[in-house]
Amino acid sequence: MTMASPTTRQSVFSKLVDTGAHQKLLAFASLIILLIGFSIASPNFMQTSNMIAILQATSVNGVLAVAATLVIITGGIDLSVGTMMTFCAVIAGVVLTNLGLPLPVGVFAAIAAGAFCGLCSGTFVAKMKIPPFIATLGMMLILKGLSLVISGTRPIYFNDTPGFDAISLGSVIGDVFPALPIPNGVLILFLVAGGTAWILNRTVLGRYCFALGSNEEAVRLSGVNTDRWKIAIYALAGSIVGIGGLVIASRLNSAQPALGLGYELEAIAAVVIGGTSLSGGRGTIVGTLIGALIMAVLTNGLRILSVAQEWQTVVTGTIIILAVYADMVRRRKTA
Amino acid sequence: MTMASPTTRQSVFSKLVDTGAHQKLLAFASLIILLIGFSIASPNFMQTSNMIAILQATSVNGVLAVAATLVIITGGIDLSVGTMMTFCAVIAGVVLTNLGLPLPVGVFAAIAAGAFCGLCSGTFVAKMKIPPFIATLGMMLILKGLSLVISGTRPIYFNDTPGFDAISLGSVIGDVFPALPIPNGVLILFLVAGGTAWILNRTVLGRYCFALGSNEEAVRLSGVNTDRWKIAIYALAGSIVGIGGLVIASRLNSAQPALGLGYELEAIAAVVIGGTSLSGGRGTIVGTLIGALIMAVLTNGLRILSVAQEWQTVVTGTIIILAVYADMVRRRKTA
Amino acid sequence: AADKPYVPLISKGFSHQFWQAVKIGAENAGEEFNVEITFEGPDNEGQVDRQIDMLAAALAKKPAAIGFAAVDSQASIPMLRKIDEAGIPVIAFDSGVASKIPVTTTTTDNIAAAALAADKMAEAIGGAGKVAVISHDQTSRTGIDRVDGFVNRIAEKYPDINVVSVQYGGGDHLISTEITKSILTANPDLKGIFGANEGSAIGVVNGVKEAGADIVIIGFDSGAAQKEAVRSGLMAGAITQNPVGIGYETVKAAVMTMNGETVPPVIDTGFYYYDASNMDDPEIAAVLYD
Amino acid sequence: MTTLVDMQGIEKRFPGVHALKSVNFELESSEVHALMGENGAGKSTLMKILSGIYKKDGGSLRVFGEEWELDGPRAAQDLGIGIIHQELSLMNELTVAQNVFIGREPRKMFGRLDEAALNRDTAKIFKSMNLMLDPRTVVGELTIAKQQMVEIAKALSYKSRILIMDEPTAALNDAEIAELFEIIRQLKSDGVGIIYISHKMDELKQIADRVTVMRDGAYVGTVQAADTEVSQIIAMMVGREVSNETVEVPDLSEAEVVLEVTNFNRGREIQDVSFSVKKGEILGFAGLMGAGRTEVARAIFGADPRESGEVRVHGTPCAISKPADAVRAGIGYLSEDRKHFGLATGMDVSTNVALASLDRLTSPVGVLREDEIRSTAQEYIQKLGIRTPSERQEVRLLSGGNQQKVVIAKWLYRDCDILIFDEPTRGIDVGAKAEIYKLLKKLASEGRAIIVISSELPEIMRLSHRIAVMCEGRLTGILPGGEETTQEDIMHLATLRKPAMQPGGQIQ
Ligand SMILES: Nc1ncnc2c1ncn2[C@@H]1O[C@H](COP(=O)(O)OP(=O)(O)OP(=O)(O)O)[C@@H](O)[C@H]1O
Ligand SMILES: Nc1ncnc2c1ncn2[C@@H]1O[C@H](COP(=O)(O)OP(=O)(O)OP(=O)(O)O)[C@@H](O)[C@H]1O
Ligand SMILES: [Mg+2]
Ligand SMILES: [Mg+2]
Repeated sequence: MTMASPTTRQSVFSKLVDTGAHQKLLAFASLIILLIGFSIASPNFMQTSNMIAILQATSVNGVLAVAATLVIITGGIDLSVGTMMTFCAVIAGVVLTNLGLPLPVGVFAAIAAGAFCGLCSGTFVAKMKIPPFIATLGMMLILKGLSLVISGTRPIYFNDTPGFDAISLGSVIGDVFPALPIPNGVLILFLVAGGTAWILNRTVLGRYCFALGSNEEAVRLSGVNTDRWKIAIYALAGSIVGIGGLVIASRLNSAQPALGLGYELEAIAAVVIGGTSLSGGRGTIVGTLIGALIMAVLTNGLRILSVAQEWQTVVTGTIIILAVYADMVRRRKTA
Repeated sequence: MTMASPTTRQSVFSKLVDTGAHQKLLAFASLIILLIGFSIASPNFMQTSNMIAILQATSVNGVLAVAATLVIITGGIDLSVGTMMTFCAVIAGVVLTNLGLPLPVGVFAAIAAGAFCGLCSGTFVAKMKIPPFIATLGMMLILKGLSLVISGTRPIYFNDTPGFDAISLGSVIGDVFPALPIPNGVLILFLVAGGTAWILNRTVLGRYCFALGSNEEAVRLSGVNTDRWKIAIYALAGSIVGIGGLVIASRLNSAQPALGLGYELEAIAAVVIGGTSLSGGRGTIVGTLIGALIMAVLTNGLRILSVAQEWQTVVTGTIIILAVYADMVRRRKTA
Repeated sequence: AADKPYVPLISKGFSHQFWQAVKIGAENAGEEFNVEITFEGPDNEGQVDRQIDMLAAALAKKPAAIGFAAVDSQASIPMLRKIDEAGIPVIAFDSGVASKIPVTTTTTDNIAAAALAADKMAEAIGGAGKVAVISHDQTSRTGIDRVDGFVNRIAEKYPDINVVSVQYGGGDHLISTEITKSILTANPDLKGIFGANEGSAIGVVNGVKEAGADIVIIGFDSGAAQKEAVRSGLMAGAITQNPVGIGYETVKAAVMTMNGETVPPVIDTGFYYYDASNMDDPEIAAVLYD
Repeated sequence: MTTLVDMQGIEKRFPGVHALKSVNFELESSEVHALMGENGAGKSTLMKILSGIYKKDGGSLRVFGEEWELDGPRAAQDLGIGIIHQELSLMNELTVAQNVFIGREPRKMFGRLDEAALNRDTAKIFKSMNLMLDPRTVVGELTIAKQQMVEIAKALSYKSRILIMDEPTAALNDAEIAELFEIIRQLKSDGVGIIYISHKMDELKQIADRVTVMRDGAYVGTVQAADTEVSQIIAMMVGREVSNETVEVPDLSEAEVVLEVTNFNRGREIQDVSFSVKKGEILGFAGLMGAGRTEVARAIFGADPRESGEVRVHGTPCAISKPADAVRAGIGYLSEDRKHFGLATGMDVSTNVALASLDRLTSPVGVLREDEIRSTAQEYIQKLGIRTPSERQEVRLLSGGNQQKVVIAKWLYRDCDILIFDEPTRGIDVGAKAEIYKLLKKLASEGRAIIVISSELPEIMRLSHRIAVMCEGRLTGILPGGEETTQEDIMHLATLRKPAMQPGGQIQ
């Protein structure tokens, strides 16, 4: 048992590695730095109301990023999260407004729609062996079109569904502690993130998620039905996107069929900034959340400083690169 | 030498495999099918003028896709091609219109600007070890912003540079054979593609491009200065994007600072449809060209058939997936 | 339907409600004058080259006339020449094309419209204080004109009003909402915001609602949500152009040209300011759309 | 004794390769049946068919007396057929335990994982193997040797009645091999039938009951291990006698010192290592797994950083910070892990052979001299007898041993005057081994300085003019080559530990 000492040391370290904790820490660092920087730069930045605004701005992209994380950990990529979100919102609109069915049905429909889309992408990838990039690019275009078709290129409003806007604008927390009126949208984000993190780290599905990303062939040779699991993961991601669709729809109290293009890159960026590797096998939800927050803080802060729009993009680009670079440096140190 | 007979047979076959010829063939097949299909569906489709229109529509995306192919073969990805193209166009505008320098200077400036941007992305990736996705995403945002800043968010016109529009609108071929007035833009695309294909298959740079994508560590341990080569490849890709910038600028006789977002996905799609693998190590320029053509034919054909715009995206998405699926089936047969 | 004359409309955008309204107008006219209509436009109002590809495809279909709203009129001139050489009349709509080629332009003066918005804003905030503008696009003609129209008028006529921020949300409701909230955070004493198109205006409404602020909102365009906001008084009022009219007049002019009738060089479809008080007047109600 | 497996007339074709030509093979319960053959003979392919990974093109496969068409690994597993693959197939980002039980994780309700049970069960298996390894270690951080042990543990965890071991000892040292044999004997007594593939002849006598030999994808014959001379088996494999001469140490007292390494240090992996190699000398590096030989080699070559230490080539100190520097200085390093560090497996043989020398194969403007690359590759395919349909074949499609030969070809062609070979004969058949030994000697006699790292003592003793021995990152001594040095001398130095410390993964 003389091995004990080095072994345990290593295993502690390795545990850190695969929960990606050091990445979290570091991503955290850049987040803190940003927050401090903006607080100094503008007195208006560090207010409860604005912090809540930032959280709310994170909610949609955050949910999409969580979904994207699942797919990316399997070594895939999902370009369809943006338009899929819109599609689910439109479905909810059709069910609730056009068909006038009760709220729960609409919620279910949106999530089911997402799951179904995920199922399709998953099948394309797993069964038809289409590269995830193409499969989800195709889905992105298809869903973009379908949203317009189904909605008749008109926004669908939820005026006749009382309580729909409460999904993301109401504040269960606020009702309990009036001091911090955190909107439900944010709550939903954290619930979704928590649930997904649990699935990733505690369930078989999560285990295969990592295993597939790490060495799919090895998993297959171990006699696992890799296709089925992969499809399941894409479907799960899809249903999460469905939730995202509900959050944005309820926030805008309408399904905007033209929305969603470009959201996919933002989501993926959040994931990668959060330290998840695009080559698959490693990643964390916490990291993704922080990644999404970094992006939201950045946009919000620059707007509050009334930085000219064209410069906002320049700064955003630079900081994204720097944040990830810091992460790399740190990683090389620890590894 | 019982191996002898199979050897020769094999080598022919394997030559096919690693020049990816069967993929080309198949991608070709889907292209032909599309052409035939549209010709049957509409008499207006198969006209010289329309074919030329399609080629012209391909030219810009084609050049960008060729650049993207280089980066993708190294196992990277380039999200910045779209806005980088715009940036180079704007630089040309500044040099030619604002500074009033002669045409060759402007051409050089645009290409140099592209090469420099590529150099930066390359350095981020090779030296700073930033994932290509993030490095180029950052560049995409930075260049988008800079284009707006430099141009003052207004288009820059090339009215005082006689002959600038000839770069892509004139027709050297047309002057010789009036029968087929193929615009220079198309000519440039094929020249660029030819040149790049030559570099990929005949030069060290090209060979390392594949090797890096196949197993970078092995190349490094063979005593190759991998970083330097990688940077060189990104720079080359950048200069090609610069050419793309010139083509579009001359086609619009102006540098449109707002252009370019979304073009990156289209370029990458063309690459992947052309049978280049996003995991790096294999790919062909011919494939990419065909990929780009497929996309252009698709868009043009659907418009000619007066398919409603919302349906156009649906169909495009579906056909992209099908085209790649056909490719996969074929590949599994041969492999 | 092949014997019907065919008139494609190549627009600057597609899915924005404004363009959808133009489309409806065009289709109505299509019905009325028995011509086949298609309506296409790039995803966002920057993609000049995409628009030119659309023109090329339209030309290949040997149309009787082409309706065209140029993203950048100069950039599209070579293509327009081709169309002209093919002897196909071009009817410009929305914003004009700097060229002799179009037989007529059915347009609406965005600068004047935005200036009217400025006047209404000034009136509503009592001629003094901070205001902000959220527009949809930094580079497109409509975006530029509406911002310039508003800002310049304020600068000329209202020295005590100060435009503290002009930001662009791409017409995306969500982004416009976020922008509104950050502007409100940055300027607690803000008096009013002008949302320069449907998406921006709704974004402002949402943002103000979420932030629980109480400021003057002037909108642009209509659409169900905006009408609702005006009716409820949340939005002081909004400018509406007559996109349905634009679409209709464009096709009508095309038909007249085909029939060899002469059309006026410019057909101004006008713009209107509407608020809770007048939005049910028949002539206003006629130009509002959902 | 019941017949577990009976394969008759098995056929398998790959594009351009007739890998199996009507091969017969049978396995009894409680026997160890060795499967021998040169690189590319078809051993792994045959086993992949038995384990359901490849579909056979012809022939009959009977398991437990019944005819079967295996349609995937799962089917084979359900039949109780387990396999240890020649190439490691592990998930580097996952922990050891997660790898061992992939696909069979102990679960709680609602698909929840029972991580505790997972680690407990894994620990149990390791205990039964006397393997000291924390189940929670991430596989990617283990040495190949330890990863190989994990593969073995995984195979055992299936409790298969038929266990295939494709070169399980390629990456192991003697101690671990001994331990593995213990495990095998245990399984045997439990009635398990074991198919054992190896290129290490000495292992036959120790463990095998019967030996089946293949050549060029064809079945040659089956013999009893006990009453068959190894030389005869080799003859069956290679089709000729393989010479087995020993080392004669040349007099190098006058020879120039080509490579001089002084005071190398890095953490606990490399501790104050200094040595030198002369022109025309073969310096062998012996040591147990984890001794740090690879680390030293990689540090010299600039593949890994070092905390301190100087390298002198031909007496002049040279700053080596990356492999490119080393190669420019005339140092070549053949890695012990061909798959990850040796080959661009997606590319063809000719490119891989030329990979380290492309600068020499290009015109000033950077245009490749394709024909020269091809002819060079063909030359080495001949020289090293690499079994490949053509120099355009992708390396990943070659058999393990032939892949190793490609790496060797790469460095031979680079033609450095200092060559470091790390486990050069790992997974290489006897015939080819002899060829490579000849080659190394020839290179030395041509005046190159050669370092050979090997975990096979016989190899070290057969090649080395001097033998450096390492233990836990320290150079514990340098012995003269030739007869007067015995295995015992080497093992003594190899286990000359600092008190109260033992190397990682060492079996007690
Ligand atoms: N997937 C494949 N495609 C094409 N050829 C293959 C494939 N797999 C194996 N081969 C060829 O089949 C032959 C037998 O390969 P195999 O791996 O069975 O040899 P082996 O006996 O295991 O050799 P080694 O001792 O080196 O592992 C070799 O010539 C190899 O190149
Ligand atoms: N990839 C790795 N990650 C972490 N530690 C490693 C790695 N490779 C080697 N080590 C450690 O470095 C030391 C020496 O490694 P290694 O086993 O390669 O030495 P070696 O003498 O070359 O043994 P062998 O060549 O027989 O494998 C061991 O303690 C091992 O645990
Ligand atoms: Mg083998
Ligand atoms: Mg080693």
